[in-house]
Amino acid sequence: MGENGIKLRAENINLSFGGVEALIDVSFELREHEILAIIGPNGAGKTSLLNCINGFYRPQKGRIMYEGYDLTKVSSHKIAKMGLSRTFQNIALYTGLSTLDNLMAARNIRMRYNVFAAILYFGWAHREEMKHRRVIEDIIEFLEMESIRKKPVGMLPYGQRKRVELGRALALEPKVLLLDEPMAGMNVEEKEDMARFILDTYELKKIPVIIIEHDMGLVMDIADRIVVLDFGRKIAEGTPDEILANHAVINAYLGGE
Amino acid sequence: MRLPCGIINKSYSQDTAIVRTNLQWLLLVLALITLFTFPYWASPHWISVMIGVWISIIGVMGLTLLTGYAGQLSLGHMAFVAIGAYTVAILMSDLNWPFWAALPCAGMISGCIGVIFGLPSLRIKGFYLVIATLAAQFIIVHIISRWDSLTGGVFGLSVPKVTLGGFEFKSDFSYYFLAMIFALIAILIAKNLSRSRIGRSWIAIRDNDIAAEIMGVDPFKYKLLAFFFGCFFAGIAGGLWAPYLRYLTPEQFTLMGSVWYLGYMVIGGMGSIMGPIAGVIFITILDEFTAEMVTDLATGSPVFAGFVQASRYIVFGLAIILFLIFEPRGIAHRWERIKNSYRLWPFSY
Amino acid sequence: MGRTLVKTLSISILVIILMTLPLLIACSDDDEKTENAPEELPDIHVGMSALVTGPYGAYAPITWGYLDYMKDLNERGGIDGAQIEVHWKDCQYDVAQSIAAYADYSKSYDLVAFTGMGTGANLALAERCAEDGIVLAAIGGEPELIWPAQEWVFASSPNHAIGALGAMQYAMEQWDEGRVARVGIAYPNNPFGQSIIGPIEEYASELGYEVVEKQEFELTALDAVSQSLAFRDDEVDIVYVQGTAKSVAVLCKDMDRQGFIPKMVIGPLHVIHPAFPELAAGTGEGVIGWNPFYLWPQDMDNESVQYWRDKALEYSSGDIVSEEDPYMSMLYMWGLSVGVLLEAGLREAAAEVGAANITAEALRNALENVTNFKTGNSGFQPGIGFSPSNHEAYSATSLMQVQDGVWVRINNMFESPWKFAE
Amino acid sequence: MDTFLQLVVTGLAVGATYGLIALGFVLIYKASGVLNLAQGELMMFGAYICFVFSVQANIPFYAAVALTLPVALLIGAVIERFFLRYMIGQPLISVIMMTIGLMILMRGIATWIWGTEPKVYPQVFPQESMSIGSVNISYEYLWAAGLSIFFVLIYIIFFRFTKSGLVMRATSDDEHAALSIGISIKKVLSQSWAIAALTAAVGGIIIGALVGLDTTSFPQYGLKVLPVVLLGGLDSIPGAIIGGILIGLTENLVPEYLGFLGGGMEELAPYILVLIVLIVRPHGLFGLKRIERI
Repeated sequence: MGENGIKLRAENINLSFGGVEALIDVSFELREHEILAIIGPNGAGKTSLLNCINGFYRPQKGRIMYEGYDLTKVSSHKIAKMGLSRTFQNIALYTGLSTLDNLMAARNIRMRYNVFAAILYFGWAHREEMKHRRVIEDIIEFLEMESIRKKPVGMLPYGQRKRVELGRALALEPKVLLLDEPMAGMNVEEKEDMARFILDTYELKKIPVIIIEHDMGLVMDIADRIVVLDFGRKIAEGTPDEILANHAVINAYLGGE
Repeated sequence: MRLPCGIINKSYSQDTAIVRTNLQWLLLVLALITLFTFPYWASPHWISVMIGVWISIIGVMGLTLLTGYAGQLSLGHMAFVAIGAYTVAILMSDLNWPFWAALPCAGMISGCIGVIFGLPSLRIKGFYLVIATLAAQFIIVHIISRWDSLTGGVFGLSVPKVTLGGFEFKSDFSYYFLAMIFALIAILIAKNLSRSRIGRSWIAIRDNDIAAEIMGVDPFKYKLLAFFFGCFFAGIAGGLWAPYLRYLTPEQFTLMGSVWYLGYMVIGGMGSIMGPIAGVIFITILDEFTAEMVTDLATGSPVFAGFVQASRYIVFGLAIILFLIFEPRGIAHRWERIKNSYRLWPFSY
Repeated sequence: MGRTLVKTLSISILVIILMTLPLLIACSDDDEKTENAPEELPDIHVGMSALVTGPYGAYAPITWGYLDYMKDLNERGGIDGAQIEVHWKDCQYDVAQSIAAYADYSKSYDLVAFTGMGTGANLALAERCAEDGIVLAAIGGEPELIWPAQEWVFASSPNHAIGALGAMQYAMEQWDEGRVARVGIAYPNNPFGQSIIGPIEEYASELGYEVVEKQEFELTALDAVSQSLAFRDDEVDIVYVQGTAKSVAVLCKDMDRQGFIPKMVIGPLHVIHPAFPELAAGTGEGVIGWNPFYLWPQDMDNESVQYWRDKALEYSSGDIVSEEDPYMSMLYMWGLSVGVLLEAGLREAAAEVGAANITAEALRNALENVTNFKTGNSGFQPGIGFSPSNHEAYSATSLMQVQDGVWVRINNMFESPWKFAE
Repeated sequence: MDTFLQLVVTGLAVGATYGLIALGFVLIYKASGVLNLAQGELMMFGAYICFVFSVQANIPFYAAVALTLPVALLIGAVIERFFLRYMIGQPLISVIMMTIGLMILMRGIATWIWGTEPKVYPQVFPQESMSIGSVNISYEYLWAAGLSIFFVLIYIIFFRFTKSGLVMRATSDDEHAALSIGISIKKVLSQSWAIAALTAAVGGIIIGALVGLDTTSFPQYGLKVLPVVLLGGLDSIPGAIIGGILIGLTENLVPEYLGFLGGGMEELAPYILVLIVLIVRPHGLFGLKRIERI
């Protein structure tokens, strides 16, 4: 495990696309047991930062240390196997699959049976499928998705799709959970449900969570610490109370000088 | 999939089984009986047509895994059918291998060459990938038509008959069973692959390749696996064509053939195992119908010869267009909906 | 809701219709059989995998000719009263479809002969016919089918190599430069293109010329500059192009533009299309092509051509034999020639075993005894004959040349001097 | 060296024609994201309509071409309205299948109307050739190349400076944004099909003038330029013409200098070239590379 209760540490991340600098010298750390919120105006580089952690973007400079590995040198699907799981800002579900199969698809990394077993199906593959099905059903129950279990996710309403995404992220049995605006575009009721699921997950699984969110009230309520990004730079870091009092943050949000 | 009222899942494995209700069991048994007794009551014409159907189903099933499930568009599937066919032909005639050893070899070789042509898919996506498979089509057929010493060049080569013990699969009657059994096995394998972790990973790559990779699906492994299985099936289909046609020439494996494979799949419905079966049957029946129509038009009273020459194109083109306008998602999709509405009848909720 | 219901219903009906179609078609086949049953003499069944539609649809007149000949033969009283029933299906030049049609007909009827279209289909059919003991009455084309003679395969008209060799012989007769003529060949990489190369090269040593350059040249090429340059650099005297009217025209134009004018350009029978001189835009002057039939505007008053002109109008195929389109007429004659072959064999067989007992075996044996057979109206080609070592109906061609922008026959039918068969 | 120059000149000229045909693919792809496999059939129709005007109706050739263009526009618009319109929102591969259906239907209609016999235009381009040093350039190829480049320039001007051109560019860039500022997508789609059909008609007439017309082999030129389209980039107009020229050069130079690899290399070389280019640049030489987001 990480040293001094640090689960994940990003050091001097620099990322640019052509001439556009998306992230400049961003460093932060995620502790063993906390909900860390990343906030900032649109285009501040929040999603890019998560994409760097997931290995989807490769930062030009800097490193991201996790369990002794530098994530910037590991391919995306291996990062998932190492236990980093996430949801996406613009829902990125497998629209052709049902809710159940979306979750099962995430279990792929925990399944062991090989191609030949898959061809035969009966026996090893079947036994393992059933074993994982049990895990998935627990998640479905936990997220209260029983009624949409077999519906193709392409046909689900927005709020439920967000919920399926959370379910898929949980199906990976993550050691770190990255949530990219899990409550964007929801009504108050749905937001409350989602916040409850996130907090329950955090309590139950004892895993650290990084959350990107625009709803400041919510962030202040659930986050232990907050990192504020603006134009690709980290402008503040601290507990909610510290952030509320931070001038740089107020300037960034209210456009002061 | 919805179930008729009153059917309750008591275990997960019951929930995932293919055959669920008594009615389904009955239909399955009836269908199998029909298929196995088909040559005894059908006319020779339809037996030979059905052999083509079975073999095409295997090939199109491969394309469905590759394009329908894994989303890797292929315009060169016929070339892999050609590899399978020529592998079987050469192994059987030059090296005197039995068919039963040559066929798996055909699948393996076709699959491995498919993986080679699938390598660019790791970098090239979408329509650009068409070029890799199009290149496969041209390069493979080019090599076949010029490697005279091995393949007989443009004049082709003849293929020995399939034997089992002392029995020769000579007539259409016996070959029907051979083709059907391989097709049924292929359908079963495709079904199993599609409902296993592999099938789900393919769909994940197809629907959202970036999310799939971030959520732990290795695109390298699964794309190549899709190419392997897609081309493996094509190779098996080719391997079954060869001893049936008993003569191979490169001109049997055209680009239009590959385009038709796509056609079978789209008409039948992509991304389902029912799709290729329905598509092959639909287009084959349409084909038989148009051929029959040409004969009728030409042997009737004097007609405008130009129209007869064009008739098959026109009917075929119109049929596909109308079909796509009314059912763009294919027969399998329509079938699912009919089934669902039947099951919920009269209480649709 | 209502709309989806209508849609569901209409699709269901479509599916049901499609499922019942095979049944309907199967039933209609049965009806035909019972209708013909009460005839006194049994029918003689022949099969054909025809070519009417598809990418090679241009060759459809061959099928019309064949069908019309059989119709005419039946009207003339058949073979000593026995009618001939032709079973055919449009197979679009496709090998698999041809095989399926063959399998169907050979199983359903007691076929005595079968006819296929396309090299691949014919080569595949030859194997099956030999196995089942059915005569393959091949439509011209491929030397591979009859050189050497295969037991069950008979060709109705001269193949591509015969024509090529005839034309080469003519070229050598015209050659008066006192040195070895240099020949270049342009060919597409398909059976049609490849099949002439061996014979021409072998023939070269006999006639004293030399094949110095072989260039691949696709039938759909947009330009032929690299081929033209290769021929120019090798100082080729005679160019043999195995191509269609379009592709030969492309080569002629490009050779002309490169300032390279060979002594002679020879094309196959496909080149003698009335559109060729125009396609070549003046550069096609003097090009030679060969023709296995007596059929050109000069021959339109030929009694036999007149006869078939009327018949083609009367039967199903419309205005095919005409001055305007001698090329189409030639294809039609090509189809007729298969009919002549079958009539010759069947008449001979009927004389041997009686019209009621004609089997494929009898037909085969009879064919090998045919010598100089001509029906009253088959004057569009020389008399046909076979021997055990020669399964080619005849090996005579005449040559055509573009003169002042039109095709003109430059010599009468002459026997190609050299045969592989013997 | 003479041979080399000769082949380069021919390659450039033929390549420019390929580029023009490729442009038809690019226009439709840019507007609707569809690879139109019936492009060769559109070419054939344009060429035959021009044949009807110039030969059957005996109108002077250039007037016949001028008459053909509006008909071609109409054909494009009709195809979009009655066939492709129903496919909006359907899976892309179904839409491609629709173009395959169109391809078969159009071949049928052309065979019905015009038969399978080859047809010839009256002499369009001068047959003579011009000599520069030892290189012979035929006026025919010069005309073909000139016309192709002329049309490409017109398209570039159209897309840069006219309102409809701007609207089409906007739509291809971001369909949703275009929708939100009041652009009618249907209108844009219909326009782009019309223009693609017009391009195809011009390409068809040029090829018809080069090698003659027929209903059986003519449509093949449509699929033959697929490598050109992918080499230049599916959404790039200059890419189409440069890709065309590169492929034209490859086809002409490869048989001469790589002939030792065996005959028929000119058919394979374009594919191999494109494959190599795509592995280095997955969006073609000039195709737009979008930053992938999630």
